[in-house]
Parts: sequence; C-alpha cells; structure tokens
Amino acid sequence: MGCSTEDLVAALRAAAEVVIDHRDELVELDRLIGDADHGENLRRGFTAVVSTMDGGGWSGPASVLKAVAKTLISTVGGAAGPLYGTAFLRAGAALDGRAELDAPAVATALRAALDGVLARGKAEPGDKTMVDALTPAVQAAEAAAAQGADVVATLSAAAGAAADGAAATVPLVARKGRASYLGERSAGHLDPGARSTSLLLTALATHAGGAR
Amino acid sequence: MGCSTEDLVAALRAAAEVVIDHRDELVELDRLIGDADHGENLRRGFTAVVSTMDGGGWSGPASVLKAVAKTLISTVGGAAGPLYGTAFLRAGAALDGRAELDAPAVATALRAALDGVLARGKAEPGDKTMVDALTPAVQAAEAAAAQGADVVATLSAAAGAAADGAAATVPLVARKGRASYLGERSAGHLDPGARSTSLLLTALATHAGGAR
Amino acid sequence: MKKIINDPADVVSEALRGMALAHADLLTVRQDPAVIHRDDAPVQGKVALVSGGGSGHEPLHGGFVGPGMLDAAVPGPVFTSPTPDGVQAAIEAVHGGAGVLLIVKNYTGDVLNFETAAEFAAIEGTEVRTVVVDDDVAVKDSLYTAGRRGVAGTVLVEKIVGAAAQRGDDLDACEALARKVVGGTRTLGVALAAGTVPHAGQPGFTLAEDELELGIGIHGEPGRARLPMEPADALVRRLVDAVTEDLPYTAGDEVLLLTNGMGGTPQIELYLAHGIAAELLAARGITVRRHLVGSYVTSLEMQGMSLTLLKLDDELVDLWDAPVRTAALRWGM
Amino acid sequence: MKKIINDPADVVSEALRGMALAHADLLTVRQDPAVIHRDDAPVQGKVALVSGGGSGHEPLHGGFVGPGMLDAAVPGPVFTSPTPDGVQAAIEAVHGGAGVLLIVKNYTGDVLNFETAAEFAAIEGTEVRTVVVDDDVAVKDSLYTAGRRGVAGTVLVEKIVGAAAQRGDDLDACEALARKVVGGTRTLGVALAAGTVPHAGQPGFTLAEDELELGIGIHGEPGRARLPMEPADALVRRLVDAVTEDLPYTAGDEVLLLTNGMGGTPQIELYLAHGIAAELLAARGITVRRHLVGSYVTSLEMQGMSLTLLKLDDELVDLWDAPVRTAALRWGM
Ligand SMILES: Nc1ncnc2c1ncn2[C@@H]1O[C@H](COP(=O)(O)OP(=O)(O)O)[C@@H](O)[C@H]1O
Ligand SMILES: Nc1ncnc2c1ncn2[C@@H]1O[C@H](COP(=O)(O)OP(=O)(O)O)[C@@H](O)[C@H]1O
Ligand SMILES: [Mg+2]
Ligand SMILES: [Mg+2]
Ligand SMILES: [Mg+2]
Ligand SMILES: [Mg+2]
Repeated sequence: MGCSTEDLVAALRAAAEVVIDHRDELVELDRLIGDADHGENLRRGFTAVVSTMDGGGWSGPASVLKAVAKTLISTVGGAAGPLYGTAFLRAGAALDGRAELDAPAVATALRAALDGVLARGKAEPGDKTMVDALTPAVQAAEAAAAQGADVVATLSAAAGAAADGAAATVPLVARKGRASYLGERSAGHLDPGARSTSLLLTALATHAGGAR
Repeated sequence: MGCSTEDLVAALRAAAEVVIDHRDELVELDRLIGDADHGENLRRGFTAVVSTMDGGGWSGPASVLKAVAKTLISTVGGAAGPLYGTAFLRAGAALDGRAELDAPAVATALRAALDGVLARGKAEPGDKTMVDALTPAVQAAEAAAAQGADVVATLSAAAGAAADGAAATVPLVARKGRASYLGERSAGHLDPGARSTSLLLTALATHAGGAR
Repeated sequence: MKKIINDPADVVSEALRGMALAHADLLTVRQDPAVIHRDDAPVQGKVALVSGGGSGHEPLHGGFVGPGMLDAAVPGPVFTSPTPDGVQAAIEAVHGGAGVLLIVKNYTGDVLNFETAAEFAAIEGTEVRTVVVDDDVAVKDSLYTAGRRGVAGTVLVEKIVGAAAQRGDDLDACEALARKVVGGTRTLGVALAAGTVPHAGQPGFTLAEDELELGIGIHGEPGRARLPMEPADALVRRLVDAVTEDLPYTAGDEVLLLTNGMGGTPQIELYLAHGIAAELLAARGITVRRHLVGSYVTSLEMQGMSLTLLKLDDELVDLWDAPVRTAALRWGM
Repeated sequence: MKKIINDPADVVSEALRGMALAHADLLTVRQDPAVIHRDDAPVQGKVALVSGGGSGHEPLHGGFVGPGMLDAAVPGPVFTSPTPDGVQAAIEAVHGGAGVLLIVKNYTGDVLNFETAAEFAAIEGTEVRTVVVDDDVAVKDSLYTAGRRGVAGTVLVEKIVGAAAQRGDDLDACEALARKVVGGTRTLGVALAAGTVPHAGQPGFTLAEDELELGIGIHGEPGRARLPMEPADALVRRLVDAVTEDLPYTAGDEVLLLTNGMGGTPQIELYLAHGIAAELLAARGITVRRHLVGSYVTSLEMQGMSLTLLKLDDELVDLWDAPVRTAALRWGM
C-alpha cells in the first residue's frame, strides 16, 4: 500500500490540524523552559500549511513537501521555523522524481529530514531538542521498512519511537535551544520541539493511509 | 495655672512624638483617599521639630511657635507643610510679647492658626480637611476660656472637639485637597489631616500642664 | 513591594546621585535641598524656567532640565511637593536677570509651597511669575474645589515655553505663552495596576484582573471610576472621547498627540494605543501634526497610560520643533 | 494578563501602525513582512546595517533605526525571530551598494533565520556579513551549547557600528568594529517580576514577594538562580561583580556603563541603581566615561534591570558621541 501525492496532502493537512489543536499545550511547555511561543509559532505556521495544501497543482510528493517547507520557513520564525523548514525541504529533495511513497521512501525522507535538522541546528542526541524525537523515529522507520512494513506501519513505528524519545527528554539537561539557558533547571520538563515532532509523526501515521 | 515657655516646648516635643508614632496610620489613611504620604511628611517634619525644640534660647512662646512653623515649612512639603506651617506662624504672631500662656491666649492662638489655614488653603468647613477638626476646636477653646477654664482644660476642650470634628469627616465628600479628585468615592474615609490635627491637639492638652 | 531600592527614605537622594553621574555634562545636582539645574546656569538675560514637584514621576521634571527647556527642577520626596527652600534655592541658582517663571502642577501642596517661595523671592527683588498647569479632564473644575490636576500636559508646557525663553522671549511673553499652552492642553489617564509609594509599601489601590481605573492622576490616588477591563480599541476611544469633548477639539483642529506611559507599561503598548488614538482623531477631522510616545510623566511603576492633546498653531509647532537638549527629550542639538 | 492590546495576534502589527504614525518623518514601516527602515533608504555608498528579532524588546530594534544607527529593523512576532523573508525584504530596501551588515542577537532562531536570509541575498549578489551579539554573562559559553545570549549590549553595537557606517567605513571595517564591540561588552540582568507574552496569557515565571530571579534573559525565560530579594546596594554589587569578573574589566579600564530597564521598572530605580554601579566601578579603579540609563532593551513589562559594560577607547568614544537620530536614541541632530 503506497502513499499517493493526494494521500500525502491529506495527511499533512490532518497533521497540521493536530498541531494547531495542541497550540496551548506547546505554549505551556515552552513557557516552562523557554519563551512561551512554540505552540503559537506552529499554529501560525501550520495554519499557513493548511492554506498551502488547499493550493493543489502538485507534481508529486517532493513538490508537496517543498511547499510545506517554504510555508514553514516564511511563517514560523524562531528556532522551529528554520529547523522544521529544513526538515521538510530535505525530505522533499530526497523524494525528487517519485510519484508516490513506499515504506523505504518514507524512511529515506525521514533520514534526510533528520540530517537537515542536524546540519542546521548542530544539536546532538541528548541535547533535549526535537532531535531526541526524530533520531529514534528515523531508526525505527528504517528498521520497519527493512522488515517489509508498509507506509502506515513504517510511520507508526516512527511515531511510537518519537513519542518515547520525546518522553525521554524530560530528565535531560538542555544543551541546545532556549532551554539550555536554564542549565540544570531545564531538567524535569518535556521539550516542546520533541513533543511537536512526536505529534506530527503520530498524525502522519494515522492519516497516511488516506481515506482507506 | 499658666503655661510657661518651657512647658510649651515640652508639650510640643511630646506632641511631635505622638505624631511620629502615628506615622503608619496617617500613611494608610492618606493611601485610601490621597497619595499615601501624610504620615511620612509629618514624621519627617516633626522629627525636625524635636531637633528644633532641642535648640533652646527661646524669648517666649511666640519664638517657639515661629521656630516650629519654620521647621515645618522647610521639611514637610505637600499641602500639610505650608498649612501647618502657617498655623504655627500665625499662632506665634498672635502671642508676640507674652511671657507665658493663659487660657484666653490659647484660644486666641488657636483662632489665629485657623484663620491662617483658611487664608492659605481656602477650604471651608465641610470640605473634609483639617479645617473640620480645627474649626470646632477653636470654638470649644473659646467657650472654655470664656467660662474660666485653665490652659489644660481649654486645650482639652479643643482636643475633644477636634476628635469629634475629625470623626465627622468620614461621611463627607472631599472638596479640597487630593481626596477631592475622588469625588463621591472619598466618602466613607477619615481625612488624614483632620486626624493629625486631632492627634496634635490631644497631645498638647495632655502635656501642656508640664511636669505638674 | 519589590523595588530596586535601599531604605525607602533615601530613594530620591540616591536616584539623584545616579542622575548626577549619568548627566554630568549637562546637569548640576544639589542635595539638601534637592535642586537639579543646568550646569551653565544662570544664563544671563534669559527668562529662567523652574518647575518641580514630588518625585516618582520621572523623567518629569529633572529629565527636562537643559538648553531649550527647564533651567531647574526641584524634586520633592516621592509624591510630596518640595518645600519652599528648595524652590528658593533653584530660583537663586538660575535667575539670570530676566525674571523667573515657575511652572507648577495644580496640587494644593505644590501651589502653596511654590507660592511661599515666590513670595520670598519677590522680597529679595527677583521677579517671579507662576503658571499653574491643570490639564486633567478627570477632575471637574469648580471654584469650590482644588481644581483640575496637572498631569502629562506639563511636559508640553515645559518644552514649548522653554523654547520661547531660549529664543529670548521676555517674562511677560513666556507667561502668556504658558497660559496659552495650558489653555489648549487636556489629558485623561487610565491605570491597569497602581504603583507603590516606597515609604507606604502598599499600592495606592488594588485592581482585579478584569478591572481598570479610569481618570487616575499621577500619585497613585484612585481615579473617578472603576470599570471592566476592555480591549485597547474601546479603552483608547474612551480616552479620546473624553479628551476631545472637553476643550473641545473639533474638525479642522491641528494638535500634538502625546501618548504617555505611567511607568510600568512598555513601549509596544504605547505605540499600539497611539496608533488607535491617531486614527480616531483623523476620523474626526483632527490633524495630528506632532507626535510624542513614551513614558514622560509617570507614577512610579503604575501600569497604564494617558492621552494628551494640545491645540497647535504654527508658532507652537515651531517652538515644539526648536532644539532641546535634556536627559529625556532631545533633538536638534 | 492586563495589557493595552486588542487581539494578542495583532499586537505587533498594531504597534507598528502607531510607530509609523509617530515617526513618519524618520521611518518607513512595512507590514507583511514587517520591516522598519530609514525613510531615505537606501543610502548610496554606505554600508547598510540591519538588525531585528522577536518583538517585545522595544525600543530595540525599531527604535534605533535612523541616521547614525540602523538602516532597518526586522520585527518578528513577540519573542519570536522574524522569518527570512522579512530579513530579505529589509536587505533589499536598504542595500546601497556597499554591502549589508546583519547584527544578530545570539539565539538559535535568530541566527538560523538571518542566516537563511543572508544565503538568499548572497545568491542575489548582495554582499552580506553577519555579526552575532552574545553579551550575557549569565549563560556559560561552550562549544556544545547554544552559547551566550545577546541582550542589552546590542544597543551599544548598533550605535557604534551605526556611527562608523555613517562616517563611511567599509563593510570589512564595520564588521571588524562590530566584533570588537561585541568582544568588549558584557551584561547581566535580574528580574523582580516576569512579563507576560500576550499570546501565552501567563507570565514566564512567577516570583514571590521576597524572591528575585538572577541571570534572566529578555524573553521571560527563567534565569539561572532564584535568590532572596535584597537591597539595591547588594543587588547591584552582585551584578557589577559578575560582569566585571567576566571579561574581566580591571583598574585603569575606561568603560561605558548602561543601566537598562526591563520594561516595567521606572526610571527612578534605574538612576538609583546606576549611581550604585558607577560608584562600585570607581572604587575598582574603572572609569565610567560614558553613561546610558533607561529602558532600551526590554522584555515586555518585566520588572528588573540589567547592567552592561563596554570597554572604551578614544575611537569608540568618538563613535558613541557621533550624531544619531532615531526614535529612542538621539543627539547631535
Ligand atoms: N539547535 C537545535 N537543534 C534542534 N532543535 C532545536 C535547536 N534549538 C531549538 N530546538 C528545538 O526548537 C524548540 C523551540 O522552538 P520555538 O519555541 O518555536 O523557537 P524559539 O526557541 O526560538 O522560541 C525546542 O523545544 C527544541 O526542540
Ligand atoms: N486646601 C486645604 N485646606 C485645608 N486643609 C487641606 C487643604 N488641602 C489639603 N488639606 C489637608 O491636608 C491633608 C493632606 O496632607 P498631605 O498628605 O501631607 O499633603 P498632600 O495632599 O500634598 O499629599 C488632607 O488630609 C487635608 O486635611
Ligand atoms: Mg520558544
Ligand atoms: Mg498626601
Ligand atoms: Mg503628597
Ligand atoms: Mg521564541
């Protein structure tokens, strides 16, 4: 079961709505160890993504993901804007020329996204950032795809690992991003970006199967 | 029983200490319908009066009262500084040439003080100011002196009337001073200046008898 | 009460010490009695402008001392008028032979203390005039009351008359101009949260999360009415309505619009309010020819703002635009 | 949350509207993307200075746009870095052929968004350099962290490099100067009460009456330590100690001392703190050659202050003293 361009658009729209619904939670997480804007930044950005998805005229999954990237880069701002923007841009670039997505393509795209985030943000696993959700997600997706899982199962594996990875940020002391200014006092809190990554992947997994 | 210059100095020192002791109460009264400084203004001023009383070299009651006036004018500030300053200045001037005070002299001095406050501040009785304590005090002192009361009894009569007059300011709507800016909302509060006038007269009555 | 202070009794003298250090090239600051004056005072042949009042309204008045504005400011204790000796010391320090104009905010204490100082100065042979500023429309004026308060409009009087004195206007002209500016100025203020007088330790009044206090002055005294909190559009309209109706200011008028912060409200909110006010005025046909936005006449850390309108003509515009160099208002030099 | 605002989502655009009206003679303000630039931009042949960042720090950066300082400022949403398109629009609006210097406060978001814009501009053939300001000593610098934050020292960089660009320094010289100023600047801040981000509705952190937060940044994020409230003498000494020990600043040094308010602290407290700081520095043999006291780099209505030192030499003093005309900093013109 592949994922068509249409399925991808629908899944991204659904994922955008999930993020928008979690605005207040993400604001609150960021208020505790940051500057209280992550949820508002993503609400602004993913509201624009919904409009972008309304556009149409897609030439394939790559074009959709690049449009999402451009939208996020020009509307989110903050750290998350360029990081998520780069993630979607690299994921799109990794899928250039494909008409639809299979599981290995999903894993490839996620790996490219992670590489983009690492290149831009220079965080390492354990720094208490979105990298701590995305890294295990990529590994889980690659393992699932290698074992022959379909797109939805691959994304579900990624989402599960992202949720665990996000939860595991709680005890960490932040070394990157705004929470790092708190030093030891950043421990004991969930990283907002790891949480939003987990939300996005879970929503994509739930909706990537299309209307089926 | 007259009141010597020494008695007057002692009574003023005692009265100053009473006012200083009531600083917080007067601040609080002024906070409710003014700008929260009456107690602090009088603390500053009457602390200086205590120093002035330490000076000595008095040529009579008039010189003492004028020195108090000068001290208050140059240390209290606000509305109360010039008003109390004028009151003491006029009281002093009314006693020029006397070596000690009898009851009619006390009544004369109080009347002069009131006239000074009225001339300076242009308040009328019922405007919710110190005038509402001083006016009945003067009337009571004049009545007592006319009936042959001594200095202490005359001042006691004045103090009792001042206390009643101060209490009667509670329901009034202020028409002068800072409380007037509150309009109807000034009703229900004791006027700080009327209260300090009552405190002063009560302390003077208590201590004007000297060590006797 | 949380403040960056030591003993509440020392707040004014310690702040003056910092001000003296920060503006040593411009100001001379004396203590006991406290006076802030131009370091080149007296300026011979120029009418000298002196203002003052309780502290806690910074930058008013000390922040407006310098060429093109005040010659001296006399700071009293927090929210308490200075005593006459401070005013006398200021008059003596800046009198340059052309007379002294006292700019006094209309409060009983200020009026009485400045009046006493003026009497003394007159006895010494110094020509002194007094102009009382009373721009606050929250207070109903009447013969039987203390009259309107002087609030944020004071800064406009000080700037414009300061420019006139600087260009050489004589005492009569400066006095007449000051009365004209006062006559054309109206202000109304609102608080979201009161400030705390250091020696009192408690705020002047307490507002709930959903309340505002309309018609506040600059001394932490409560205002005329407590209203439900409302969006900036409605709140600013309320202020514009009250201020314009008072003089009144009508279609065809040209004005200066001052959006003034009360000390604890940040600039972003002031600009936001200013934009609303300017557009409401434009909709009424009133042209805002000059703008001033900032915390110029404050009430300690009070959160809130006031709107001031001053009716302009070409002369007033020229005087407003004239160079000024003070700690808090500076252009052209 | 009590603020003079309408919808929290509109705070920045509505404040910009007011700013545009208030400074129509100086600034051009664009929306979508938001850019504030000199109304005479581009100035041909002059290096163009562009800064920006999240809003809520007013007057930074828009209040520092004008002759002798910034050519443009790019305001993001409250506490959120602007997106690259705003920065690109600013670069295009002000580039006068001599290159563009971006002055960026060190936050991951600001650095990444400005970096992206710089890449785009380079592709278009515009020479762009970036200098990152990181003056906050509260944050321990390390290769493995986000590094120090850019805070109040930013205003000093903007003023001094602005003067150099105005006198005709080329892009290399401006960049080198900016790095020199950044290298000589250190800041530490303290909060008595946090501000509230409009869209969050709750303060960044909550302090008890007897607590202060040391080492805060300018985004409502908590600081490094919560301490008992203390008198100004002790508090300012704490700041002076930490700042001077960091670079370090030692006897014989000449410095600029900036006492900066966080938005909700009134000028009287800032002057008081400034006096204490200046005397402590004098006691260490450090000469304060230039002073700045006011709320220049704020964190909404946060109550608190920061102290900034900048090591001076004659060149920096000259550039500091050079004429500047902006909404919030103005002298000599
Ligand atoms: N260098 C980095 N690398 C990866 N992720 C980062 C980095 N810096 C911050 N983040 C992520 O960004 C999130 C914060 O995003 P947001 O609040 O929108 O931006 P800002 O920190 O600029 O306010 C953090 O929770 C963290 O997950
Ligand atoms: N015009 C006046 N005539 C008489 N008493 C007045 C007048 N104005 C004010 N007062 C008195 O002064 C008191 C306030 O004094 P104070 O608080 O020291 O000065 P301020 O009002 O300047 O802060 C009032 O409570 C009132 O009794
Ligand atoms: Mg954030
Ligand atoms: Mg009072
Ligand atoms: Mg007072
Ligand atoms: Mg942010």
